Formats: sequence, C-alpha cells, structure tokens
Amino acid sequence: ALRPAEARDRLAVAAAADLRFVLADLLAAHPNLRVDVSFGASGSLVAQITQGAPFDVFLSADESLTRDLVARGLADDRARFRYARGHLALWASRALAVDVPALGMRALLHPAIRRVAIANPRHAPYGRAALSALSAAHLDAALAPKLIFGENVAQAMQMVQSGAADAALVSLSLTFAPGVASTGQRFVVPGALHPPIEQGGIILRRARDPVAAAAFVDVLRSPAARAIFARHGFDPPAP
Amino acid sequence: MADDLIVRVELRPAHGPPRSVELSLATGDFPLVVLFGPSGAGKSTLLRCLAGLDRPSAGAIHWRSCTWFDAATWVPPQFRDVGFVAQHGALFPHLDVAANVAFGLDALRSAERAARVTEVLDRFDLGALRHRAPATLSGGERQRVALARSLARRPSLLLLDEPFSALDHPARAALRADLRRWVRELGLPTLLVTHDPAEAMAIGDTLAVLDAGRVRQAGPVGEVFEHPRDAATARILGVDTLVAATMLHAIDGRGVVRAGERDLAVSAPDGLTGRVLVCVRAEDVVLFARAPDDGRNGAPGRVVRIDDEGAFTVVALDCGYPLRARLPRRVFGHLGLRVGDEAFAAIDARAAWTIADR
Amino acid sequence: MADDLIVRVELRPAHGPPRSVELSLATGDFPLVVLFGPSGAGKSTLLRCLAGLDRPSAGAIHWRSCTWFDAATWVPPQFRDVGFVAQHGALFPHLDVAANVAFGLDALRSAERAARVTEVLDRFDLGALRHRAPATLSGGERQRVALARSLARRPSLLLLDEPFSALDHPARAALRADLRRWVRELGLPTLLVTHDPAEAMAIGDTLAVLDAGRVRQAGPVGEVFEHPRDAATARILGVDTLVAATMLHAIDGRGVVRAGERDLAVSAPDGLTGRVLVCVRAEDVVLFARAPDDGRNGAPGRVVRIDDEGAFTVVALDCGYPLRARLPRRVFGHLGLRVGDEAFAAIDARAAWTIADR
Amino acid sequence: MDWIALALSLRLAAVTTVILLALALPLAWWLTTTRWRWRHVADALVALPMLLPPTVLGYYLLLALGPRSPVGALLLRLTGTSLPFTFPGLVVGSVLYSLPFAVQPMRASFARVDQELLEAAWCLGASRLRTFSRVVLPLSRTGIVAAAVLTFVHTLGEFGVVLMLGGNLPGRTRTVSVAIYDQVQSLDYAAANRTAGVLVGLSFALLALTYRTQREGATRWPTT
Amino acid sequence: MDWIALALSLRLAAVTTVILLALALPLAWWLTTTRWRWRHVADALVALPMLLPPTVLGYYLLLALGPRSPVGALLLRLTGTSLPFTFPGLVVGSVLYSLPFAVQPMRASFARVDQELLEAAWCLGASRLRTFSRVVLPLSRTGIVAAAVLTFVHTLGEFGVVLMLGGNLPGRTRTVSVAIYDQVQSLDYAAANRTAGVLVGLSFALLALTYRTQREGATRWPTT
Ligand SMILES: Nc1ncnc2c1ncn2[C@@H]1O[C@H](COP(=O)(O)OP(=O)(O)OP(=O)(O)O)[C@@H](O)[C@H]1O
Ligand SMILES: Nc1ncnc2c1ncn2[C@@H]1O[C@H](COP(=O)(O)OP(=O)(O)OP(=O)(O)O)[C@@H](O)[C@H]1O
Ligand SMILES: [Mg+2]
Ligand SMILES: [Mg+2]
Repeated sequence: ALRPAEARDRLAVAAAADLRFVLADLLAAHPNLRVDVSFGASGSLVAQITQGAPFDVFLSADESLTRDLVARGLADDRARFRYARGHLALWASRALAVDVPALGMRALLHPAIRRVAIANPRHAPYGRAALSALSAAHLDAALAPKLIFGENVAQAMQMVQSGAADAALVSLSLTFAPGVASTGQRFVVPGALHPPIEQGGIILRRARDPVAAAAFVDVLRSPAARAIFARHGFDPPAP
Repeated sequence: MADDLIVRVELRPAHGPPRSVELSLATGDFPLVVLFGPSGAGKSTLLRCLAGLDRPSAGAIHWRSCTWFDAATWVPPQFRDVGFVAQHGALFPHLDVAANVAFGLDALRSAERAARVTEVLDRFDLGALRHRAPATLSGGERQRVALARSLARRPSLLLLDEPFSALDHPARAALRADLRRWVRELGLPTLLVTHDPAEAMAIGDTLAVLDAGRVRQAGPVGEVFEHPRDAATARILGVDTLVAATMLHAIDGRGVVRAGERDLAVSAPDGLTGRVLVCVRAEDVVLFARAPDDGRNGAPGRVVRIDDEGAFTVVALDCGYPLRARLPRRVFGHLGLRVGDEAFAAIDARAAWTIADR
Repeated sequence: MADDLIVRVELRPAHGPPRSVELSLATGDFPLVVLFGPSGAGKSTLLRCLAGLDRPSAGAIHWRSCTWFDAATWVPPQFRDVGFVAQHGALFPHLDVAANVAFGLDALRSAERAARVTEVLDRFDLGALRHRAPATLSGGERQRVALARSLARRPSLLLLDEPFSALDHPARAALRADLRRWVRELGLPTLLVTHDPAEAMAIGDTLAVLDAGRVRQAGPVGEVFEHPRDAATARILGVDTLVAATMLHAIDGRGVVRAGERDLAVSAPDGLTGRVLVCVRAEDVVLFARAPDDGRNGAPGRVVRIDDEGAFTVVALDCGYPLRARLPRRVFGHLGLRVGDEAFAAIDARAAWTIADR
Repeated sequence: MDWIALALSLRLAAVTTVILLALALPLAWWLTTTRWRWRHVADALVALPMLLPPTVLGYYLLLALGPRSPVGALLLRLTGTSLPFTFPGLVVGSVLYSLPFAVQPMRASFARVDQELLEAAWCLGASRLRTFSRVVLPLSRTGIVAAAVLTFVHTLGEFGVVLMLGGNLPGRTRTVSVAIYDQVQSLDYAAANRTAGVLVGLSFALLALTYRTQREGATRWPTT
Repeated sequence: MDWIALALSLRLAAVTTVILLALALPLAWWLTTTRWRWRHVADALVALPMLLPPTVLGYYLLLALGPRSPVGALLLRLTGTSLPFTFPGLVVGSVLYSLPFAVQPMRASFARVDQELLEAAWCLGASRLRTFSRVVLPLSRTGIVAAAVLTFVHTLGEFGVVLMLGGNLPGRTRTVSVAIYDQVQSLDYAAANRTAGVLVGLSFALLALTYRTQREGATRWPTT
C-alpha cells in the first residue's frame, strides 16, 4: 500500500482514459519506474491542471490539448512530445448475426445494428475520428439516426458490452483490453478514412523533478515501450 | 328488557399494561347515558372501542342487532354509523363551518345535502358562522360545530367524550342544555363521558359509574346519586362524608345507627344490619350555632376548619367523626362561626343514605 | 400605597387586531392576586407580557424598582426573575422530576442545588416521584412538578395561567389549598389567572376583574364578589339575576327599591338614586312553597323551569322579573314544587346588592 | 447557451415530477401508516438513490434496462424498443433517482396531520380514500408542493444517471447538465459558465419562491 | 476491492460529518428561528448543493478554490498550499455538498420542539445557549442522528465533486465512488460490482439501522 508521504516522491502522471491498459503493462514491465497514474477525461484533466493539479506529466489522447496547455503558460512548447498514434476500430458484439470483419464499415448499415456508439466528438479525439471515418465512407447520413454518444471510448464500449448498443467505433487499443478481446468482432478502420490520431503528451512546468519526468518520457518512447504499445493496437508516433 | 349495547373487551397495548372494559345497556337506559368515573377508569377507552378507533385484542361489542367486534368480526369506524365528538372537537382546519358539517354527508344528493346542512346549522344557531374558518371560532362555537357535524349524519349512536371540558362554566351550562334538547328531539341514543357530577345530573337519563373498567352501579341518574351501592361508588359520586356506624334497627327504608356517641336517624335499604357507612353530602348538612330544641336529627361538633369556595363556605366539623357541611357563604356569615366554636350539624334522615361496610 | 406593578401595554400582532392591557397593583394587594375575567379578556396576554414572552409594541411595564419594558427598555424573560406556569405545565420530557426542578438552579453550587431540590420536592410531596419521567405522571402530579420547578428558584414574582384547569375537581381543590399555603409561607407575590369563581374565592387575597384588557374592579376578594361596581362586573362575577328597579330611599347602606310590583329591601352604596339594578345570586334566594307570615323580604312568583345540577337544583321563577334560586337538591325535594306552582322567593336584604343602572 | 438541452431538461423534469407525484403520494402514505416490521428497510431503500454516486446508479440502471437483462428483454419483446438512450429511459432513471426527493417531504407533512382529524373523518363515514383525498392531501399541501419543486429542480440538475443512460443525443437525451459537462470537456468555459448560470439561477429562483410561499411560523426566540 | 479507497472514503465521511455537525447545528437553528425577511433565500441557498449537478458543483468549486481565484490565492498566501487535489480540499467540497443533508433533518426536528418548553426554560432563567444545549438539542436527538447518518452516507457516495476537485490521486483523493467509476471505465465490471456492493451494503445497513432506531409511531389507520 502506498502511504501519502511516499506518494509525494513519485512521479504524478495524468493520463487519458484510453491509456489505462497499455500503461498498466508498461509499468509492470518497468518496476523501477516510480509513477502514479491518474486517469480521467482529457478535458477534466486540463481543467484540473489549469487549477494547479499536482501532475508532472500529462498524457493526452489528443495532441491539441497539449498545445492548449502551452498557450495557458503551463508548459513549455519544447516539453511536448508524441508517444503513439491511435487507430480507430469498429467493434461489435460476437452474438450479432453480422460478419463485421468481412463487411467492414458497411456492416454498420445492417438492420441488426440499430445503435452505434461513438465517443463524444465534441471533446474526444476518437469521436472526431469516428465522424470523419463515417463521412469518408459516405455512411454519415445513413448512420446519423443510429448514433449514440458516450462520454469517451470506454463508455462507448460499455454500451456495446451491456447490449444497449450493437456496435461502436472505438480506439483499437480498447478492443485489446483484458476481458474484452474475446467478446466481440473487430474491424480496424483504415487509417485513410480519418486524420491521424496523434497521441501527445507534455511535461508540465510545475514538475518537481523534471529529470525524472524526462526519464519517464524516454521510457515511454523507447523501443521496448513501442512493442508494448503495438500489442495494444498503437502505431509508433509520427516523428 | 333486551340489551341494546354489550361491550366486553380486553386491550393489550404494545406499551402499557393490559386493561379491560365492560358495559351493557338496555333500550330503556337511553337516550342519554352518562358514563361517570375517575380519571383512568376507562371511559375514553370504552368510547374509542365503540367508535372503532381502538381495536381490542379480545372480547365482543354488540350494538342492537349488529356485532361490531368479536373473534371473527371487525367493523371499521366508517361502517358503524356512530357520531364521535372528542374533547377538542377536531374540526377540519381547511374547511369552513358549512363544509365541516357537510363532510359526513357525501352519500346525500347535493340538493339534499345543502338542505341538511342549512337545517343543522340553524338548529345549532350556527347560521351566521356558515363561512367562517374553524381557527376563527371561539371554544364554544367550535364545540357546537363539532356536535352539529356528528349529528348531521343522523348516526345511530352518538359518543361524546367530555365534549364540554374545554369551555368555561357559563358556556358549558348553555351548551349542555342545548345538547339535552337536541338529543331528546332526535331520540338519539347517546353516551356522554364526564367527570363533573353537576354535568352528569344535569344532562343524563341513566348514569353508569365506571371504575377500573367495570360498571360499579348503573341506573336512573337521581337514583344512583342518592343511593350509591357501596363506599367506592359513593366516593366517586362525590359524597363528602362517610361515617362508620352500627345499624341499630332498620325497617321500611328507615333506620337508626349509632355513630360516634350518638344515635342518628338514617334511610337504609331493608335488611341492612351490623357495621354500616352513612353517606352524607356536605350540601345536605344544615349548621346551627346552637342545637335547636326541636330534637332535630344530627350531631353536635366543633368547627375544625373553614374554607371559602366562591359562593359557598365549607365547614369541617369534628363530631366524634369528621363531617363536612357546605352552606351558602351568606348563610354561613349569619351564623358567625369561627374555628374552635361548637355547632350543631342537622342531617335530614332522608339525606343520610346507608350502605353496608365491608 | 406605592404601586408595585404597573402594566400599560399595547400589542399589534402581525395577524389579528391590536389589543391593549392595563393593570396596576399595590404592595398591599399581594401575596395572591387573582385575575378573573371572561375568555378573551386579556388575562393570558397580560401574564405573557409580564413574563417577557410576548413583546408589546408600545407602553411600559414596571415591577417594583425595575422597568421591564418601555420605549427604550426590554428585559428578556431570562433576567426578569419571574416564575411562570402555563396551563399544561410544560415539563421537559427528557428530564426526570428532580432534573426538571433543578433546571432553573444552575446558578447554585451543586451541593446547594441538591439540597434545594430535595427541600422543594419534599415541600410539594414529590419526594417519591424524584426519578420519574414526566410522561409517567398523572395530571395533578405534573402540575405539582411545574409549580415546584418555578418556586425552586425563589422568583420575585410568580405568574400562574389557569394552573389547575387540566385537573378534575377533587385534585383541583387539593392542589389549590396547597398552593395557597406555599405562597403565604414564602410571602411570594403571585398573579393567578382563573375563570372559575370558586377558585378565585378560595385562593385569592385580591381580585382584579379584567374585561377587554381593562380592570373593571379590583379589591379584596370578598369585597369585590359581594359588591360589584357595575352590571358588567356583576355578570362576569356570576351574579345570576340582575333586577331592574327604582331606588325609593337609601340610607346608611340600606335601601328599599321598587322591583316589579313590590318593594324590596336591599343593601346599597350611599347616595344611589333613580334607576338601579339589584344583584341577586341564586344561592342567596330561599324558596318557600307559601309565603311565610313573618313579612319576610322577597317576592312571590311562579316556577317557570327546574334544572338539575348535581347536588343542586336551579329553579327559574317569574316574579314580574326573572329570578333564579339555587338550592340543595334535597331541600328542593321537600318543597315539592313543580313547574307552574306558586312559590315565595325570600331574599336577605344584605345579599341583595344594588348598583346604578346606566 | 444550449437552449435545446435546457428545453429537454425542463421537459424531463416536468414529466418526472408528474410521474413521481403520482408514485410518491401512495408510497409516502404507505410508509407513514404501515406497521410492517420491515418498514425501516423500505425507508432505507427509498433514501438510497439520494445517497449513492449517481454514475454508479446510472451504470446499474443501464445494465438493468439493457436488452441483456430480463427486464430489458421483456420490455424489448413487449414494446419493440429498449429504454436506454431514449427519453422514456431517462424518465425511468430520473424517477428512480429523484424518488427520495419526492417521498421525504411528503412523509414529513403526512406525519404532521393530526391523528384526531383522521379519526373524525372515519367516524363521519369517510372511506380511506376519501379521508386521504379530502383530509390528508389538503392538509399536506405545503409538503406536496415542496416535494414537487425539489423533484423538479433535482431532475434539472441530474447528471450521472443521464450521462450513463442517455447517450448524449442532442434534443433527445442531452440535458443541460450534460451540456455543461461537455462544454467544460471541450474547454469552452465561457459557454459552460453561461449554461451553468442559467441552470443555477432557475433552480435557485424556483426554490426561493417555494420557500417564500411556505414560510411557516419561525420558532420564537426571545428578542433582545 | 480497493480497500485504500474505501478507507479514504470512510475517513472523508467521518471528518465531513464531524465538521458539518458543528456547522449545521447553529445554521439550522438560525434558519429555524430567524425572522429575517430573506430567510427563504438562505433556505434556498442551503438546499442548492443537493440539487445541482455534482460535476458542475465540483468544477466551480475547483475554480473557486484554485490558485487563480481570490479565495484560492489568499489561502495559498496564508497556508502555503492550495486546497484542490488535497484531502482538506475534498473535505471542503464535501462539507458544501452535503450541507443540505445535515441542515434539513435538523431543521425539521428543531421545528418540532414545543415552543412552550422554550418559554419554560427562559422563565427559569436559562440563557439562549443553555436553552439550546439543554432543551433543544436533547429533544432533537433523532433529527441530529439522522443528519449525521445522512451526511456520512452521502459523503461516502460522493462522486462528482471528488472527481473534479480531488483529481483521482490514489491514497489521497481517490475515494471509493471514484474507484468504482475507474473500474467501470477500465471495463473491469467484476471489481466494480464488488466495490459497489460493499458501498451500497454499507450505506444501506447504516440507513436501515438508523431508521430502525428512529421508528416513531406510525400514523394510525383503521384496521380491516
Ligand atoms: N394508549 C394506551 N396504552 C396503554 N394504556 C393506556 C392507553 N390509553 C389509556 N391507557 C390506560 O388505560 C386506562 C384507562 O384510560 P382511559 O383514557 O380510558 O381513562 P378515562 O376514564 O378516559 O380517564 P380520564 O377521565 O382521565 O380521561 C388508564 O389506566 C390509562 O393509563
Ligand atoms: N397571538 C395572538 N394574535 C392576535 N390576537 C390574539 C393572540 N392571542 C390572543 N389574541 C386575542 O387577544 C385577546 C386576549 O386574549 P387572551 O388569550 O389574553 O385572553 P384570555 O383572557 O387569556 O382568555 P382565556 O380565558 O380564553 O384564556 C383575544 O381577543 C384573543 O383573540
Ligand atoms: Mg378520557
Ligand atoms: Mg388565557
């Protein structure tokens, strides 16, 4: 168990909710990293950082938010970095009588799929990507009545898992999550259908131990980490 | 005479000791039966059981041809057709006087209902208060409305639990007289609880003296007041003095007892012998400064204490036994008696009722 | 004689009409002053203003050397050192009898406090109930505890608002006698509200008759009861009959009036002439079946109505004017009178007080 | 300012309030009068939605109403639609979530109705229903108004349940509280402030007005 | 099952309850006795936290207490720390959030104290403080216990405020309701069910026990 006094010497990382599983693996692979991760919605995390939340590093799902923090003077532009590129995946329940991997995006038109969950495009990058992909595939008009919006990709996934929705457009990484992978059918949405989802992070100006923070970022961007990211459905970041 | 009302119930409340109440009354006892008894005698319990507001644990309640309660039966208050008026009237504060009176009349058609309300309000002198809210009424007016409300339904039995106790004396006397008139006019069987003897006398046909849940004595009001059957009843009925005495001889309703060191003429039921108690009401004792020389029945004694009671003065005497006399203040003034003086207490033999001393 | 207590206040409540109350009392009026008056006279208002529980809008209250209220002053109840006992006693339900009595004694040291509590409980015969919760007490016991609690602090003024009205008659009489004893022993100035004339007579030194917020008449209890100053006061004090008459001549406190068609000897204040009212209490009227031949003062009349009132019978007569007589039931029985019979109402001239008819 | 969301919230609050009044009246009266020995358990159950994290409540509601649960499956079979992500679904969630806010003020005012008045009504032959509707209800008016206003305002402010159960569909399930959350998430703080201002102002005005009309006499305390 | 989060929640609930009892007692008594003409406004203000979306409340609390606000800046200057993302910050948020749950049951039971008893105390020379502590408080025991339990349980279940103001820091601001949310977000439903089960069970047991000891007489209704 962690005592508060100890906790203060550790690196505090605020991370977008979609990094849960990959970061758990990463930290397990690097037991020497003294890191505490707080997961949250990226927007909430930015609000909290703005109000002085004691985070050293912020890992966003959406690179644009790191620029926002720079604009607010909370970090240096040079402290920004990219650590992965996300993929969008179409996910549907295994029980559904639709062959999703075969049909690809057109599976969404199937009458058995009555509700499609995506993350809220107003603030979630995968939500925006999902909308782009739908319109690139010329499915937007047909699917508009079927769409429902989760707060984030995890909630979109929950909607499928609870049966309340039939399919979801989520991050590929989420479809590899423990306990999820075997419950549904997956189709990786071609990257061409949406702008790249560059996952960016930033070392905050208030970091107490910038050296440790930089070391953590190095680990995050190391080849070993890339392998772990790859296993979770992430591509290496654009340079 | 057939029994009209039979109550024999037991209550075992969740809190407090179990208690039981018994009463039976015949047709001839009505219309107005007064239940009289000390605090805690079970008078309210009896009325509430009759109204269906308290549910006994065991026993039975029969009213005329109906069984309201027994091991297999329970008639809820809604179906008993009784009128019940509690101490404070319990008027509905959100309804005006007319609506309160109309509350129980929803079975009538609207025109009939309006007519009935008007009739009852007039009868109870409440016409002018028709649209007043209960909160704006005086205590006496509220009681009148409560009575009007329960009578408007023409219930088959009227239950009144100390309906006048919230009123002051003049208001009480007036409402009492009115009630007596209404009940007679309507021929409505009524049970009225009181612990004021004057009220019992003024209003009742039959008096039932209740003590610890049992009827000690019941009968025509005057009869019961004048001839209590035992010492406890006599005390409950407000007999001031009970003189322990020995019956010397009794015949034809009259007798002579030895009380203290003197003989006293009394009235007595035939066949009474041995140790007896003589009941004397303080009002029936006439005081003289000197014993009159006409050989008047009574006893000499010494004034022990004098108490003012408004228009009356109460004089405590020691005649070898304690005796109290209550006489008009004015009459007492003429006697010029003071504590310690000798006096003679004249007692009418017909006013000295005798009961066995067990 | 200096005024001990001066109250002259006006209340303008948020709801309801404004009202005002006035009263002043001198040292000699105490210890026990009875406030007597009809419902709504302002008796409770007066006591609550004195206790500091109601705050007047204007006026002044002075008690001995203190000003409790005027335009510039307001002494909250905590600092007035009065004892106040309301109708139902208001015992603290979460404290036992001893703790209730000790509540006002926190200024004393603990040993002293214990001693005081024991002393007061003993004086009030409550020693055995020391550890009982209020909920388990009878009405009379509660009232005793409430009195004990307010007396334990030895207040400088005791205010009692109908302290016995929740009790039945015997309990009332007993507690009344006790209270009278305690108050005298302690020499404690006390204001007691009642609307029972018997209670006023039995307990008071001074009687103040309050009506519509004003004192109509104040003085020694007997004096006020016997000599009401005007018709309204007489009615408030329970005079049964007020006969309109013409004063023929009056001298030395005695007079003769013409009432109906006959002359009547009366007592009267000197200098009274013209149209008068004769006050006759029903208790002071002696009935005869035939007029006695000793030329007794009084009037012949016809029996109009007979009412039972417990130990008494009330006879309404028509003597050219209505007259009521209240006589012991037994005495009435011997007369054998019925409605419609002729009778003679003897009136002692000393009991017939005369007031001007304005 | 998201007027569509506000309109939806107002509609949701209105529908919920109407339904809850109908549900809570008998429930509150039952809780007030029952002598059932497990009454305290029922009381605790009613209070629970007020005390649990709303997102937890929303999550379990989503499970309970989803097509995989027996209830959800039955509903789907009977009506052809499933409740989550629909306005009726939100109504169900809100009704459950705001239940204690409707029941508790009613209970408090029901308990204050004088027993003597009920007895008087019975002795005047009034049935239970008549006694309830003609005596208990009118005498509990302030409590019922308070219940309605609390329910309405609480439903206006509802967030967790709506977020979980609603699916954030503009004009259908996107209420004003979700809109505020979205605006904060999109870092559009100015819009969030405006929307929150309208919501808080509306709630506050409704409450203050209600309490104003309900001014019962304050306990008196000696003046100095 | 996240025992650290549960321990933290229990500690937070306990501290909040103690502070709120101290704050709410005088506030509730003031609201009960004041004749201030804007009393209804004060009443509405006290009720508001119960009715607003907790995340909205949390967001604005975050703004109000953060180092950029005047209050937060002052605090920072005086104490050297700022409240958000600390346990004391959570306590401040919880106190505000649970205020109505403490005040309202107290008010209800204060209002039930018989005016006559207060008057009797004054006439026995008791000061206002003594009257309050020796008469009002003991007679309002059930209301105060109810207030404490509702506050405690409500704080246990607190989510929105904690999430915004606390920042989900394990061992420091990560309470059990946030933990459940996290578990749901991680799609670890089994863990979420376990944690929620413990939370609901605990809350329910506390409530049921309280209501059980408080069984006041049910309103009587004619038996059939
Ligand atoms: N709800 C109750 N639970 C237990 N005991 C009760 C209850 N109500 C009354 N009692 C007891 O039952 C007995 C009879 O009470 P009841 O009220 O019938 O007396 P009462 O004759 O009406 O007296 P009072 O003249 O004082 O009104 C008393 O000993 C009383 O203490
Ligand atoms: N709180 C109040 N607000 C307005 N008017 C009141 C209030 N209390 C009493 N009154 C009125 O003031 C007058 C005097 O009332 P008060 O209670 O002093 O009479 P009382 O002499 O004590 O009568 P009772 O013998 O019936 O107790 C009455 O007309 C009454 O209606
Ligand atoms: Mg009784
Ligand atoms: Mg009064």
